[in-house]
Amino acid sequence: MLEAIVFYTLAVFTLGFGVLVITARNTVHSVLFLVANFLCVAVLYVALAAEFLAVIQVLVYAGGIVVLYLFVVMLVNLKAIPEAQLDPARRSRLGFAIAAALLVEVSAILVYAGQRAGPAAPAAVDTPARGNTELVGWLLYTDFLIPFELASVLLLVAMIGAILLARREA
Amino acid sequence: MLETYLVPLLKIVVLLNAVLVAVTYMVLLERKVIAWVQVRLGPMRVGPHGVLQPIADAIKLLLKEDITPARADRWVFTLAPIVSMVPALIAFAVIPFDSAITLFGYPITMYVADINVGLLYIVATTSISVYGIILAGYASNSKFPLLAGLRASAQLISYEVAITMMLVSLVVMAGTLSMVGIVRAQLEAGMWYVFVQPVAFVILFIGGLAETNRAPFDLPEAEQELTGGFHTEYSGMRFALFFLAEYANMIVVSAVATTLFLGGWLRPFPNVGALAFLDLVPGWIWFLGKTFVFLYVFIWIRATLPRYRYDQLMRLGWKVLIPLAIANLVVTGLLKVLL
Amino acid sequence: MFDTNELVINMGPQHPSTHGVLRVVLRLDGERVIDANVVIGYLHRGIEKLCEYRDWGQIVLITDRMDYIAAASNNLGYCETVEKLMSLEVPPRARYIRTILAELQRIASHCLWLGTHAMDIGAMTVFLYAFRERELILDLFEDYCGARLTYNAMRIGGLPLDIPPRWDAKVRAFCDILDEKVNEYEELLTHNRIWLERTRRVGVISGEEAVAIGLSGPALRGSGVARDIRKDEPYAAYADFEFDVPLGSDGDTYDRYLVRLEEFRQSTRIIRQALDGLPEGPIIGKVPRLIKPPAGETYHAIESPKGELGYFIVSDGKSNVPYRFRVRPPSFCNLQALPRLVKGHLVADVVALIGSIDIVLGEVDR
Amino acid sequence: MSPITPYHYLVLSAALFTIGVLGVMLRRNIIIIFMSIELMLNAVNISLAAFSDQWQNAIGQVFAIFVIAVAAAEAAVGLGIILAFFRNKDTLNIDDMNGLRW
Repeated sequence: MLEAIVFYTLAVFTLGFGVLVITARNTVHSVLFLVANFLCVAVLYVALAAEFLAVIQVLVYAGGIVVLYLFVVMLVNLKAIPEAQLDPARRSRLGFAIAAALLVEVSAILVYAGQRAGPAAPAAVDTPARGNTELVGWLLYTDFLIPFELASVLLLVAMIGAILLARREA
Repeated sequence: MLETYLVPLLKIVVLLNAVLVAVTYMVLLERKVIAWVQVRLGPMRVGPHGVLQPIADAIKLLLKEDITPARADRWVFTLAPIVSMVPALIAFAVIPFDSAITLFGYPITMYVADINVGLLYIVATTSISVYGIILAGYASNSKFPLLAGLRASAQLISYEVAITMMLVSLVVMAGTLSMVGIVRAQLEAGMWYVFVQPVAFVILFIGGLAETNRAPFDLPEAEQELTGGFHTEYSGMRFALFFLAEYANMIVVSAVATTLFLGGWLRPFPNVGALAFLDLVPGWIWFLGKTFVFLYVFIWIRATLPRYRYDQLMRLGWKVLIPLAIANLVVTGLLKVLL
Repeated sequence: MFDTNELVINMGPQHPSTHGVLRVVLRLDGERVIDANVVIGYLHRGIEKLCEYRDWGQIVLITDRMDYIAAASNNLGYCETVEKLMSLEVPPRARYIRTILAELQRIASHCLWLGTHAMDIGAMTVFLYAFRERELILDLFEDYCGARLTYNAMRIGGLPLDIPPRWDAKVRAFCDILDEKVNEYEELLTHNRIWLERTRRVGVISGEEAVAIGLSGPALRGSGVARDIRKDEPYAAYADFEFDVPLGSDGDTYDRYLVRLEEFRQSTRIIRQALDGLPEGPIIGKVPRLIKPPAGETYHAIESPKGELGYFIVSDGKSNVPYRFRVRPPSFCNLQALPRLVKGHLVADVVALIGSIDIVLGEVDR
Repeated sequence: MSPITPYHYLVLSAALFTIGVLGVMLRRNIIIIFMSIELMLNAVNISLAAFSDQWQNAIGQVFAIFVIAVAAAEAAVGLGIILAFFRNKDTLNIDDMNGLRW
């Protein structure tokens, strides 16, 4: 019962903030709604027993990435820039059509999947770890070590790339 | 029902009120201590030795006109002080003041929650608090606050990296992210981590000064350079919120440092049996005492040191503290594996 | 990263650290100053013109209002200029007391400078310490002439008042206190790493350039130019005393700071010598009832705490007011160096540099 | 009210993803488009976490962490490109982003 209340409230807020992100006139407001959306998603993770993910979501996403967005928005000061469109009507129609098609497709999959029995549960990972954080850490440093290292290389490359791009004169 | 909802709720109410009172009296303490350093008396008029000054200040700030600049972004302008206050308050949820005390025959834990990602939770909440400053700078629609907002965000992000790096080596030592667990680990180890991780302690202390925008890192609100910094355009209660948030953050940093490095509620030298009589003092008093020492040092430093410049601050953060934190982590890891 | 647009900010006229009503228009690239434009005149009272409508004795009072931090130095400069114009002989006792007053003013002015300079860089305790000592000087002046800020302490040809009894002992006691306190300031700042980082290599100006811009006083000596009017063209009783002229080597903010700190010590040295050798005698020379200098013009400069304070006065020999009255204020001339000094530095350095050249707006605007 | 199952989360995820798609399609401001992409990545993360909860297996969360890492890299480079673009063209309209070089 409580779980349902929490879920539906969060779902409403998540989607509401999501809609506000893409409809807000002022880009700074958009960024703020994005933060709110991310925080709601973080709470959803807690409800899904993924505390570590929730904290990382807040720490990295809300506290790091979005601050970067805010920085850029403030730097380019684009409060007054009008959003020109080549052919607004056509593009909107196309956008809504694609989005609707996507929604239908995904719901169809969901409905279809809901009718059949799910696949058998995969065997639980065999680890000595207790607790969510340790479990995730264990997986990252054993089964997923190579992807993990690749991700760190990716971040390094991204960092260098960002510095090069943002430098005044290359 | 009572156990799951009522008791935590009561704890939250008590804690929030205690924090707010502590924060207002922090302001008085700071004024008094700085006054003593500067051979003055400090507030003396309201109540004996000015003890009622915080109440007078609070009333004054509440009654003052609340001005929103004409071309400010109203929503964001209102939101910013709240955004900076809330993270400072919710961080207290995971701080253990004592293990458990017995009250009316009930054993009551002296913390609101002991979550297994406690330390990360605190880092996450502080990372959110940067929004308050950026948004205040942006929403005021004025140049000085904007500059201050940019400064503050850059500063907070840089020092957060150093602090988080440093925390990793501490977690390596303790083997847990839970705040209660870290104190327990210090009890098992038989000594406070400040003796095991002195470098990390220094990094946390310097980083804590920077994270809370305290002197010598108080650039975002450098009165002499940027007038009032990001809260130049704020007045009345909204200004008070920023002010309180700063002091609440100071208390958070001090409490976290106490928990991580000074053994939380443990007495000094918890492994020396000869000092067992110190256990007569309740743990939460030890905790509050250690936190107070930190706060005092914060104030002391503010009264003594000049202010860093923006580029020097950045250099210190990126070129000294972060490499030091990484080196500390490597050494800790090596020792942990080898020993 | 912040170069998407240049930012123009107005520092002042109401800003906590522009020392009055200075307005600096800064063109910023991020935090770096590309250009600075100093706008003055917010405190203009037309003092020079005003003086051309007051008779010679009344002008002393107006000069108080220029550099109100060191009012007695202004008095001294003016009185000596008129005395030069009239070829008046000032009795030695008056000259000695004038020297003591001028040096006390130098200490008071440097105290205020040190306090505000340190405050601008963020060390707020020094501010209160320095003001505590300045307070003692104000007390001494109150004992001497009853005023604490604008003293009207001199007269053409001498002094209006002799020193009160036991005043010299008080001044001696103050000198002892000050020597001790200067060490205290040094303890707080001179070897403080943050202070060094904030002041070293900030606002460097070479000796030649400083001369070319027209800097004077400690700001010039910080660049290593040995120019001190007290030594070069002794006035009052300076020729009788031994003192050193401290010099800097690098011409940065730190050197200017060291020079002024050393001047504290030299000032107490001069004051002690003056008290030791204080001659007996009258305190005012033979001054005609109606002061009416002969026709002619003269320029006379003294070393005020901030630099060369010069008066250029023309008398037509007929009326009892000056024909032309012109002041060369050290603050105004030193302020011209500010745009040159701040270029390329950060916003935070601007306040440090305004403090470092030690201006007082009453004198800049007059 | 029926108990909350992973399907509820999947529906939520799908809806959020659709909002993201709408944002990309409808808005012309490149920063908003970037943020819509972040919304979609989050939608994916919700379903990953839901699967992880369903199977009591942390691999889903590990994936989500990788997604966050990639999102961070994407944001850094993407925003760098946006800044460079803005500096040269003085606009953020994606329709003006039509040259391979400038």
